[in-house]
Amino acid sequence: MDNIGYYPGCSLLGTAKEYEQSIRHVFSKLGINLIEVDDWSCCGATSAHATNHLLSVALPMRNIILAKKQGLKSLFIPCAACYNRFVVARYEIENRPELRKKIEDVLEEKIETDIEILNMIEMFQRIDRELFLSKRQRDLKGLKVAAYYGCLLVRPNGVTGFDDPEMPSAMEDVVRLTGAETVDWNFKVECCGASHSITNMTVVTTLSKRIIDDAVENGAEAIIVACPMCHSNLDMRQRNIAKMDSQHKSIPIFYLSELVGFSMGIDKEDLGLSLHFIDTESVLARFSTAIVAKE
Amino acid sequence: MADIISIAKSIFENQKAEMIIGYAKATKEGRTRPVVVRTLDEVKELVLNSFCLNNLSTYLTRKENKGKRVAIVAKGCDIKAIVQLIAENQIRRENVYVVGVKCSGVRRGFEGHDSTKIAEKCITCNVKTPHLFDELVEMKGEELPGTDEKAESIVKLEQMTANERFAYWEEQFERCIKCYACRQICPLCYCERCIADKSMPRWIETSPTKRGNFAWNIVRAFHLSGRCIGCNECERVCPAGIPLSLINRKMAKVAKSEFGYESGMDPNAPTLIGTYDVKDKEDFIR
Amino acid sequence: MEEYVISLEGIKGLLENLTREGFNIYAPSKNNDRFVKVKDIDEVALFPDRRPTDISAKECLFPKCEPVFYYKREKNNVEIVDIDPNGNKVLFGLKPCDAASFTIIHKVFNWDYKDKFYNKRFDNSLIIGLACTYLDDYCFCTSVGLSPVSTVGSDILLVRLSDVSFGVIVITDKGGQLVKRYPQLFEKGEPTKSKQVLDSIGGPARKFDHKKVKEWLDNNFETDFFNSIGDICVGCGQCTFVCPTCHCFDIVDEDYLYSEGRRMKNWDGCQFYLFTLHASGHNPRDTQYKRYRQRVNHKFKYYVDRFQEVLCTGCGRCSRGCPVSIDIGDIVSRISKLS
Amino acid sequence: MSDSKFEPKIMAFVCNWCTYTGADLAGTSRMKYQSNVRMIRVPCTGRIDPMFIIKAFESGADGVLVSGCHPGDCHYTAGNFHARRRWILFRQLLKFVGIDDDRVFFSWVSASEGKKWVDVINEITDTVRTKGPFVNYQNLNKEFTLNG
Amino acid sequence: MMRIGVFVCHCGENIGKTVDCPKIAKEAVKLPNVVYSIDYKYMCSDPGQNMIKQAILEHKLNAVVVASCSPHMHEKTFRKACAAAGLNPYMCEIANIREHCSWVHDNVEEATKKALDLIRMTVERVKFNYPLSEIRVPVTRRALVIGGGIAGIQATLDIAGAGFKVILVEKEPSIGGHMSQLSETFPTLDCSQCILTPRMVEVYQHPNVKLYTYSEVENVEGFIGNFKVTIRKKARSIKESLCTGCGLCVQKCPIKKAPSEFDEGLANRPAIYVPFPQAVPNIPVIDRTVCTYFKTGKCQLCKKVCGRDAIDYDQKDELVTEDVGAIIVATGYKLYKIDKKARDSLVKGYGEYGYGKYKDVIDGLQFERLASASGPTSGEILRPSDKKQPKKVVFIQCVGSRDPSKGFEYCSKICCMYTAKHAMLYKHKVHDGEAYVFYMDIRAGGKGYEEFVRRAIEEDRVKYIRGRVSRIYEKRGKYIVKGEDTLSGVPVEIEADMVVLATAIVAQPEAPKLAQTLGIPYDKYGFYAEVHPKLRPVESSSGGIFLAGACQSPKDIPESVAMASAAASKALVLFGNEMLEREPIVAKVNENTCVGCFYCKKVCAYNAIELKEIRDKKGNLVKVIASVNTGLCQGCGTCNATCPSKSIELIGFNDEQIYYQIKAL
Repeated sequence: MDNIGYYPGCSLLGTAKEYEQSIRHVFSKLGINLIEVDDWSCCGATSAHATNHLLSVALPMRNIILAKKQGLKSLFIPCAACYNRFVVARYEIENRPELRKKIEDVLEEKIETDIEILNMIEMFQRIDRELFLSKRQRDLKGLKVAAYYGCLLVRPNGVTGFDDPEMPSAMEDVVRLTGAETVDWNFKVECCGASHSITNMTVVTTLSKRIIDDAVENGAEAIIVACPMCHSNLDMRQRNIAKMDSQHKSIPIFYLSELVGFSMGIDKEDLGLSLHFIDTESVLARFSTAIVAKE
Repeated sequence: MADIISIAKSIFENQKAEMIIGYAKATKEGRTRPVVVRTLDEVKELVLNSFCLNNLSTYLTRKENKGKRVAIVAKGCDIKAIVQLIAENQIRRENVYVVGVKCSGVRRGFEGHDSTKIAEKCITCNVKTPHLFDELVEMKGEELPGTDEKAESIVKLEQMTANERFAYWEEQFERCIKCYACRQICPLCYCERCIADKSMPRWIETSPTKRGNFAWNIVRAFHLSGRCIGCNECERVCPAGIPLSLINRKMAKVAKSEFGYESGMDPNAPTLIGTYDVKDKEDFIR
Repeated sequence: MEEYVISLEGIKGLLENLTREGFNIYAPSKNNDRFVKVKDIDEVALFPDRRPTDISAKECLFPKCEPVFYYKREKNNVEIVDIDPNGNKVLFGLKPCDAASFTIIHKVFNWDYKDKFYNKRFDNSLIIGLACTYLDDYCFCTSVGLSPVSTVGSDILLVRLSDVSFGVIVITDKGGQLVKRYPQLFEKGEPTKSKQVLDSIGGPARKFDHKKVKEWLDNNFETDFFNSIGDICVGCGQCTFVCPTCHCFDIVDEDYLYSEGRRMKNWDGCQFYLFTLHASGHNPRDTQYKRYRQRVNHKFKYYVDRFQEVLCTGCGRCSRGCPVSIDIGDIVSRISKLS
Repeated sequence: MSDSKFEPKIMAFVCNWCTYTGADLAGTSRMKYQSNVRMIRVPCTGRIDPMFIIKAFESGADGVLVSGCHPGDCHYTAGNFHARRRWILFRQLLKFVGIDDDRVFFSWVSASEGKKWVDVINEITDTVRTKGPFVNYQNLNKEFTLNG
Repeated sequence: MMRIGVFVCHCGENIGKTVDCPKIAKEAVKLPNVVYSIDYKYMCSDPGQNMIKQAILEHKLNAVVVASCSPHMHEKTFRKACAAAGLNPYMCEIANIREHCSWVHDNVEEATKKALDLIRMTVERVKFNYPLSEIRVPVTRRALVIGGGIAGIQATLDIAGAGFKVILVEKEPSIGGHMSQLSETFPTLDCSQCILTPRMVEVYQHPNVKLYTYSEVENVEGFIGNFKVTIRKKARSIKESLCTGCGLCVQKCPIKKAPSEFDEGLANRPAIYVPFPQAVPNIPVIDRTVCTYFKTGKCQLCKKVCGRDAIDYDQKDELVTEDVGAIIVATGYKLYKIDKKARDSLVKGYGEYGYGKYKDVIDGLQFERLASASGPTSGEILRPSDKKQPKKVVFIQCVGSRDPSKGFEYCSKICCMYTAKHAMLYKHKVHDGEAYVFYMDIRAGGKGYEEFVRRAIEEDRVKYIRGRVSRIYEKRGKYIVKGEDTLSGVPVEIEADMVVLATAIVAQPEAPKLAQTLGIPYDKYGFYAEVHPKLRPVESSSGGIFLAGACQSPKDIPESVAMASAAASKALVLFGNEMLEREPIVAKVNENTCVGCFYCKKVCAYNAIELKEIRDKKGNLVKVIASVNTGLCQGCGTCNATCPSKSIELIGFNDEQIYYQIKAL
């Protein structure tokens, strides 16, 4: 069994519980052992990066040091915000010797950054296609979805180095393995409003509505995300959008791992699909029985 | 996987090569010797075990073997040398039939070396399953103990002052008797006339004096920089016990850290010397 | 031959006294690689059961390189400065196979030309042998007329009786005088005791008749016997450099500075391509099997023809250290069976 | 020789097109620098063999300078790029055997940088003078020499 | 036995003031092999030179060291003087005691010591000099021009006009290049074809020009003055000598729907076609990938209608060789196709602009065809999708250019100007239309260029928005262009009818392949590298190969033409003599010791290392070793330093010379 380090981050224990649940189930099915970083702490993505630069770099470094001590060679970070914080902090450490010294002094440890940091999509990219397909029990053929990346996975592109910052396509490749179709749409990386969800909800509802509308307009029945922040804005705030616009057509928002898990025949409860604000059954019901016989 | 003898037989039966360079039992237990097998009858001599230390690729560049179809038994580390030889136009891929050895590590050496321990090069080996071959054979061997003390020695040397380092190497090189065994055994020292043997002008003094030895050992290391594949044969054969692997490995380390380069991995990859990047680091240049 | 007994302490005392007399003591180094000048007499250890040193003791009298003379150039003048290899040496703890080597190469250094460097060093040296109890698959001293207890070449030979006591067999006048100079260190010994020890040592397992080797070599110069050796020998020549009897050297002039230079005498060996390379580019021994054939012939035929000595003491160094496991003992014993 | 009187011997290997010409410019501009340097002109830094540096030390140099065209300026397109790669390796090798950056120096001096040439020479002459004679290497030379 | 003379020059006071010249002359004669030495006030003067000549004869000198100024000053002078006295000029070496000694040091003692050291080092060096003679190579006085765009045409006409033969090779069926596709040209708005066509015809009719169209350079051997070029004449399927260009076959061809290359896919052409009406030569070509006959074996309509029986379906590619002395590379550029995002491509692409997805998102050359009177719309600006007149057009500059994160780092140089031109042409043709231009900076450096852009903004009311576009998507028949106006700091969205992208100028995709054939360097983008960016901008590092036009970097027409004329004049300089003469400072291989590792070949910037087979008397191959092409070798000596066994040495700066120079330190 492959061992891969795992840093859940705070969201996955709270608002994104279903993300965490689905990840655990999917990867155990794929034979990958997720080893949680012992004593992990905040990554600094919430407010540290805006209020205290030193802290925002020291926090991820602390976690990287812990992971290295555990002998981990790769670290899977499902939360896009955490992922972004880790890669940005690592970039800074690798490119600013004086900062590295400062952080090393703060942490009283030597920093080694030779650890591979993987986001949700990169994790799936590692999976052998044949293995993936062999675990698939439901063919989601006919399901039209829009893959939504948000901002944190692909930007700043010079730092994350992941996919095309304006027109990414990696998530689509994963989604298609489930049998679902991906729609060609325009708002893959547009802003969802992010943490304004709390401070200025109108911003979020306006921006998120545009995203959902464009997906619907291009024929999507659901949106796939790989970020707890995106999910909460698109899923939770749809009710508010509906209040704003009576014509609004709600569509469910899935985590990538949920969709993959569903195609692998994992129980909907196990995937946490009942925890969504927008009903998921409307699009999933038609596949519930369509379990592909395993050879 | 077939054993080495049946592989050898099929090489001759299917006329894949005119000769096989392999290992045979030496006169003493716990030791092997290189052997060149040319007929089906001789095939039975071949053995394969953890005493197969020699890097046989050094025989590929012999004048008398040039242009012939030669089969060779080669461990991953030895294959790195073959790769490098191909990259340097010394042999042609189609002329060498590589019987790659899936290897679990060989011993540190014969007489005068601790043969109960695993060779240091095996500890950091990244080609236990060969990366270029025509056919694979498995070497069955037991787990051997051993640690990579040289890696620590390199770090220790790096941390010394320049004077201390100079003194260290002065003492090491002083022992050199200029037998050039290091060069003779080296698969990549294939020059017909080594610079050490060039007399007009005589860049490297013939005498095994301190200064002649210093010059020779620096030049040897430099000419192998970015080429040495770390088979460590030079150190094994040095009758004066000079720790040549320290200097070879240091240069490999530099190649890796400065250029991300590792020799002997891909015959089609550009060589380290002979190419350049406009972005090569130049912080030391005024 | 007179016999004495000396204690371990006594040996150290002897070496201390000799140092005071102005002798430099050369003994096997700590890691047994070669003979080195002893800095601290307490560190001298006597291990009759240790393997021969990696490099033989010949370098004490015939160093890997030595200047023959210095010269200074100025315009059209050359000034020569001669060198006198002075200094007294004690070669201590030589195995009989090392000690015997000097008797053998002494002949070539005193043949048509008397090598002043070798002779001066030899004359100024005292050779203290140590009967050997080490045996391995490569040793074959008894096949070349020697033995682990051979007295050939030593001035005195030590025989280990116990951890703290050694028998002393006096062989030469030099050795006799040594005992006379320090009588307090030597007790009159019981020959029987040393003899018992000597008898118990035995000899190496490998045995062949070197006369048969010569007989075959006399008649078989053109032969394919050496072909398979030529296949694998890499011509590193370390067999010649570690050998106690190989004595070839090369003379070269080196301008080490703009106006100063030296004529150097350096070890050379028949296994090198360059050894016989002519200025014309022709090389009579152009392939490795020819060079290996030369080595065997020189040791077991040519030297015997000229000096009635086998140019080999059976120490086994060349085979032990050969990077490609060529075993000369095996080769010559196979030859001995051919005739 | 007492330390105060020690004058280092500096050997410089320079390319014909940039540094040699730059040094010419220093001359025509009548700039002044210390006289310890002895220059050897080669067509290109690509021609500078590591053997030159070793031979310079064997010949008693206390410091060696290697200098050529700035990257991209090479008269022969890429000679200095090849040279630079060689130096990166060779410098690390020298360091590893105990010959540090205060004995071997590298610089880019273009044909217009007469001033830079002067600065480089003064700087390295001072560095080597402070460092003292290259006793380590000269001791290697002493073995088997007339006055050794 | 060397007999060396040392001549010490005072250079008036220049050397004499700080260096004790008489003293060093006295000291020099004490050096080994120095048989004569003298000092004199001005060695370079006639009396000085005569002293040297006389001494050579009187003292039978076979080598000379002159201690004087920099060899860059008078090496040639003194070498000539030696030659006049019968001494091989390469037996004379200079010790620079002026620039490197007397002028830079004050202390007489120190300077004198240093001067003597320099002389000693030079004396040691000259001992290992040996007589050399200039290398002379004959020059074939014919030129090859690769590429029949405006640059190639210009170079061809210049050389042909000077009276030398020129071979022009064009890979397309007609010469003319991109310029023939353009509607009007900035900043004068004159018709591109009107000014180009006469030159195309001139090329065709010039007695000194041999034209190969639909042909490519397959192989190049040799070196400056002596190239042997193999040209592949691709099968046109037409016997050129018979065709009159009547065009009947083109009219009758039943296949009508092959996308026209010339019209950038905006119109169609038949399977047998002439790229455009003014094509030179006016001979059709059969596109075998679409022709019915080649696909099914039936049809042959063209053959039936051809009165001259010029159609030849069995025609094969033909290889011809030509000997030339100089080569001018003018292969031009391509537009970056932003929809094709290859995984291994240098850049990430601009999928978010919808090029290739939306028919009305077009690139600059497509717009040229729309605006061209000879284009598919006869010059009317119509949307490709529905042929309606677009009322709002957005032009986006720097698509792929100046974008290190997604595109190329360099500036494509001509887009600012042609975008202004496009917007202007659009406004001239659609009076009620609105034109928007998104730009990063306006780079209008050139005669009349800035004025031209101002005219677009001020007279033609083109709306310039400083900012980048993040996305283009279709919404209810309109193209929503989302961007930012960075001057006012607000996001902008424009509902456009058509979008024109000024995509980056990129090198021809086959440029690296041709570079390797020619042995010339190119940058990471595939643009050919000039040997010196300032002083030798039209020469490649390989002797005799020159560059012209946009194959070297993005260029507009006047620049391409200027560069072409410059390249032509470089070729003409070469043709000025029948023989080439050059310094004999070249590398030489020791064939006995070379083992053929070819590290020398890897470091050689001039492709001067060739393979040589060494065979024994029976003809068996012994080894393959390096060999120096003295025509190509420029004498940098990098090979010498790289060779581990020193089996290749640079004559004139060989190992012995330098070794003994160092030793005399």
